[in-house]
Amino acid sequence: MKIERKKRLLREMLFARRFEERCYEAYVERNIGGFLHLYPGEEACAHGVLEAADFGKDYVITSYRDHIHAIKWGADPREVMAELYAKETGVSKGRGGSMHIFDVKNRFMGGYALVGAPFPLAAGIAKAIQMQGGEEICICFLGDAANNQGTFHESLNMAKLWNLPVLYVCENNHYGIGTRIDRSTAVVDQYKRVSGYGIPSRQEDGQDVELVYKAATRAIRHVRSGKGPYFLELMTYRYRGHSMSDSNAYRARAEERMWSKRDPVIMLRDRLIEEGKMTREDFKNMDTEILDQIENEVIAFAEESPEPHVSGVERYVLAENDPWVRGGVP
Amino acid sequence: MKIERKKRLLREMLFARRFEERCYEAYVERNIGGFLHLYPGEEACAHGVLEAADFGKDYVITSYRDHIHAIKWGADPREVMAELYAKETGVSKGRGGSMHIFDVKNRFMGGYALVGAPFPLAAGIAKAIQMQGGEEICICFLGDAANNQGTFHESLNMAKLWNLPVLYVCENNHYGIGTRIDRSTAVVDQYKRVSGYGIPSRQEDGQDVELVYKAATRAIRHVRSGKGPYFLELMTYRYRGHSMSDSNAYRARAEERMWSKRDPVIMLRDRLIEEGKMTREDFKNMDTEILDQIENEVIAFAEESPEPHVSGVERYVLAENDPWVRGGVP
Amino acid sequence: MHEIMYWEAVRRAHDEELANDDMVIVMGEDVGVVGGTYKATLGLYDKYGQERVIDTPISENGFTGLGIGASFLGVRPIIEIMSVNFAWLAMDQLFNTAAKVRYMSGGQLSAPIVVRAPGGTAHQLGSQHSARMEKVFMGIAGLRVVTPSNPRQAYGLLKSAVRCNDPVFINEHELMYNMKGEVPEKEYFHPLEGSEIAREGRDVTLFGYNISVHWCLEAADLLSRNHGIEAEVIDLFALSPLDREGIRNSVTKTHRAIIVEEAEPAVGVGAEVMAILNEECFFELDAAPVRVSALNVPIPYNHALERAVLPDANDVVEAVRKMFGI
Amino acid sequence: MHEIMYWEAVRRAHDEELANDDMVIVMGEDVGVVGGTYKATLGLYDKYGQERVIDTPISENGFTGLGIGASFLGVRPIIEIMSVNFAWLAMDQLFNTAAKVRYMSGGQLSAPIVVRAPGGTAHQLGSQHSARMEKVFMGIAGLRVVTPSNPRQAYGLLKSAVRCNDPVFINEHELMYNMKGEVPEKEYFHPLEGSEIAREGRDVTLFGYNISVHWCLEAADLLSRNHGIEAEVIDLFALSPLDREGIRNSVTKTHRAIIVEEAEPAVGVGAEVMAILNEECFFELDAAPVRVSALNVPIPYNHALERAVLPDANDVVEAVRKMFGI
Ligand SMILES: Cc1ncc(C[n+]2csc(CCOP(=O)(O)OP(=O)(O)O)c2C)c(N)n1
Ligand SMILES: Cc1ncc(C[n+]2csc(CCOP(=O)(O)OP(=O)(O)O)c2C)c(N)n1
Ligand SMILES: [Mg+2]
Ligand SMILES: [Mg+2]
Repeated sequence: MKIERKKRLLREMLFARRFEERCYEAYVERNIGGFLHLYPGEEACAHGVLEAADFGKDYVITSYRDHIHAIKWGADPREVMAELYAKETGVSKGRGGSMHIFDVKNRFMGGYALVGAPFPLAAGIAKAIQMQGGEEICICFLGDAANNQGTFHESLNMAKLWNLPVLYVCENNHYGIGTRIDRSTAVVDQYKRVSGYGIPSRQEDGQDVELVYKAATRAIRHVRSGKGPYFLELMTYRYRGHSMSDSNAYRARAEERMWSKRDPVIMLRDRLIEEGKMTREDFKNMDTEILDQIENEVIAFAEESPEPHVSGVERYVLAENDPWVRGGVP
Repeated sequence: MKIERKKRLLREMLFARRFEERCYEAYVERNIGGFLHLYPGEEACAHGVLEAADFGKDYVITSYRDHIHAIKWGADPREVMAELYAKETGVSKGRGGSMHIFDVKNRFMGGYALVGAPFPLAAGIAKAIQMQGGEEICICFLGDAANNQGTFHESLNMAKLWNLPVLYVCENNHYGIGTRIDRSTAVVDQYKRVSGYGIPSRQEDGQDVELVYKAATRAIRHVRSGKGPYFLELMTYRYRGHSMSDSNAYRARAEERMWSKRDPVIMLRDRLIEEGKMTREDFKNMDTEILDQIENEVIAFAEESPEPHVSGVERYVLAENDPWVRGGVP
Repeated sequence: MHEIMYWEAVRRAHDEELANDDMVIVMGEDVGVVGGTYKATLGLYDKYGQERVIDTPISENGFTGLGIGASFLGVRPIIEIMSVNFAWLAMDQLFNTAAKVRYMSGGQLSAPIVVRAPGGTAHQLGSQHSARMEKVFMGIAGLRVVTPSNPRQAYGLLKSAVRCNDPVFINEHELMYNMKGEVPEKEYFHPLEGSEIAREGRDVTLFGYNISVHWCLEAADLLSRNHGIEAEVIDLFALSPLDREGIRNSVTKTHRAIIVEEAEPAVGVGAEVMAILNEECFFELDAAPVRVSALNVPIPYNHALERAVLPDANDVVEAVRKMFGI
Repeated sequence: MHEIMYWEAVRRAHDEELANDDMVIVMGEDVGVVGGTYKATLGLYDKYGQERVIDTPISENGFTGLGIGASFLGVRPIIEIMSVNFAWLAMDQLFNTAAKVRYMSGGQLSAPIVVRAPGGTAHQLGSQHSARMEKVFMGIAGLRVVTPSNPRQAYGLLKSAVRCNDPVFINEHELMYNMKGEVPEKEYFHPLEGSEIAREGRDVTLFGYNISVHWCLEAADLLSRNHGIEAEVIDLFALSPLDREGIRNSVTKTHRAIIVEEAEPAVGVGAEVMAILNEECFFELDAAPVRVSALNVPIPYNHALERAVLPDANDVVEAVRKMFGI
């Protein structure tokens, strides 16, 4: 991987880390409400995969743990934060919240709160691409525990049957809330489960962004070439509880320590330092810059933005002034 | 297989064939209503599998194509026919109909009309057996197209995860109504699909009752020994349309001819004749006896039985006089 | 005008909409090679090909979700659920996604799908194939619900539903596919909101929808012939939103209301129309509104029991006689 | 009597029923090691073991069906669905199997399961975690629906539901788990049918259920204090079947009725209670019954919008004032 790309990825991943940590604080300060699912520890997954995709062309869809995927896919961090602050300037106009980040102009097709819901939606987006004759693909991120939902089975079968251009990326962080994967899943290697659909698959280290990038590049090439779906499993770990209301008491401290040694940001930093492309000082400066940016641009924007007018509460339920409601009469 | 058993199986399968053919006539005569799904062509599946099971102990559950499974599992053919005639003497008191044959005293746990529904129900029956410390198993019959329902995935995962004593038997007749399996299913070999759950499986000729019996014996031994679920796929064919309302126009005549040469009843008959254990004359006599029995016992019983009283239409919705409805006060 | 069958009307709407827009597709179990269990897509597989008239696996939640996802990019899927009973399996995608995505994305996305399903009790199909579920679809914000009572509506409602930018559920009826009726030869789009006066009258309003419109019309004839009572019959082809104004207008004229529904009564169309009457014109009511509903039981297989569960024209006549004390 | 929290009451019922009968099991996502998202099963995994307090995969239709199958053999599963929104995924097994199996087997089988789920709008959980679905469960024959408004009911209804031979759905509320209230120290089974007079009054009846009982009580206080109006508050803890007699009795006394529901109005509890009033005591009504409901929108994330969608005690007071013209 080119050095410039590595440096940029490091910056993006560090930004992602700091962004999520700031969300944590804002939640504690009660500026963010609802359920809040954070991404620290898993940054190499979204960044490695989406770095390999075609921005402006490819579609991305994911679950409720969606801030970083949206930002990597072009969403303005200020608008994402404004959404969490429930402001009218938020990506989803303050109606969606943390679990429902949408940025459709960039083809970020949303975060969904129902486990298993994005599987068929992604296949449908791929079906539309196929019908429209495009070169785009759809990338669908999902958790390891989500794979036990029936839609997994239904969607993977249809995706292969019709050779739809969809890449499923399983972020295997070994837990669904407090349930360890081997306590919910008979075959814990998720990439093995898709053999029943004839879909090629691969398991990869999800902490090393370069390896993720390489695996994703291959996977995307397969999908884009018209050979149908692909399933990529990335082994990773979330540092915090499942959401803010999760005490995280069910995990062994030894396990947490083990994973903290494979921090995706630190690993990339150290590699750059080792390669002599960066100093500790450079990294510190980068971090300070990012913290400033988050505080002075992102948080400031969210704080200063107006809330939605209550008068608009009934908008966006149905289409407005749709003539077909009156039988086509305008 | 012992000769007596072979002869008995031949008689049972021939009875099954004639029973279903008589249902066909009764439907045309308008004595049977609703949807009617018949079993001719597939007799060796139910008979081979259930011959290997423990009658009086093991539980059986299946879909809407259920008459023959019920009869092989002890239901009185007269009461099954009376059910189809919508009579009070029917197994399900005329409330269920063809798709809902229940005979719980013999542990025949019913026919269900929702494709995919029996999967988790069977796992649940097996869970109860496991809790109660029994040696029984649950046998769940299912169609090839049913395996695309999400419950397939969900149930097989749970069955293996908790090592439940359940045997899934897929009667692969290559079609779900008018859709050929390769037009609905990415991986057509159903026994391969279960690799994603770590469940042992096997594909077997479903037209040769002796082979089915052998495969089922092994499968049942596995399940009964506490090793968890097993998946048995039987390759078979239905002679008629999916149900009475199906024109059957979507199948190639050559394909139908090919399968008719592997008729499970004829194959067993010819084997017995070849082995010198039976003459053509014997078979004819057996057939005449069966036809007589069906007409004079089965149909006669159904015809002569009374219909349910309309006054009882509101029974069986909820439990009657349940004291817990009043907080335990009797 | 010419007379065609209800299924032919549905088929014609499919055909015209598939021809009109390459982005219209049809999906469902056996809609392709077989042409649909009730022939709604007969011949269209050959005409438009397997990419657009799609036989799906038996995966109701999956293919409904797939249709929704495709609709995000401008595809217009018409999804057939073979029987409304199977729609329970697809409710997650219908209500959690389709009905909410416009709102929760702040208007960025919408799911302009059409879902069609026969719903109602046919002849002896048993408990698991006879449920009447229109009320389930009516109660949740974000979805339109219509239910055609004749071929003209079946044709025109499907056409408008395909063009409309909201998700629309169309409740058809297995017993009505062979019903004949007039359909304009010229292309016709039926409004997705409102109600129709199926018969004018002054003495009492009978509210029906889908098959129960016919019970109401039959009852109105009997009442006129045998009792000199002139019933107005209102066809509530739009169940969500319901036509509050149409409901009020009729009862402000007749001062009496009976609602006839195929389903068990609890939280159904009858209750909702009664609530609207109470809200809109309570003091216009000369008698307590009455609902004529099914018994509160799953549908039995036996034919006599099955008919005992369901209301019919005679039950409507009885209800009117009781209301008038005759 | 001693005061405990709603979640403690639910937990105590679980504990006692698990202790009472080896065939009682609990199933759901994170009910085991974690002890339940709302602590309903805290500590019970350690006490009763993983065979009886079962962490399930995220497979709602699957584990609900598994519970139903087990119940055929005498097991008594208490199934927790983490949020009622996820119940859409399990509706197939709940309605197609559990609600119908007794009928379609001619009484041979039944599915005595309990399904519990928090349903309602909490704080800013967004459209897909805030649906109010009680009406969906109430409309279909074969299922009982109860919804506790306080710890005593939460405890006693769950206990009776476990023993009862019908499938029972219990609608709890995320905002109520920390609510305190008195629960008998002695074992107590709450009836699964009926209603309770939560406050006596003579001028108007306020009907509530679950959280809306509290809005009604608050409104009744305000009405008494500020306007001298004495409202009777009826707690409809049983939503299916509804207590027709209790509803009639109260309104025969007060002659005025307001129904307060958390959901959007169409085909909801409000409509059904109005229908019952029209059927049971129409000419006792001195004013048109009124429903106080949510707006017809999915629930927004923004807090002010969220509160704007939902009714509260002030809306109830306003409705009463309008009814009395004051
Ligand atoms: C249909 C449904 N069931 C249950 C839940 C509750 N829930 C939210 S996240 C979650 C765990 C998902 O774990 P996983 O798929 O591994 O993703 P992760 O959170 O680890 O990224 C559960 C059970 C839900 N949101 N939707
Ligand atoms: C949930 C659901 N979806 C669709 C149907 C309609 N349907 C009934 S049988 C059937 C085909 C099933 O085929 P298969 O599982 O292969 O069984 P077979 O009829 O061949 O024995 C379909 C689509 C249904 N009954 N339930
Ligand atoms: Mg996970
Ligand atoms: Mg088949």
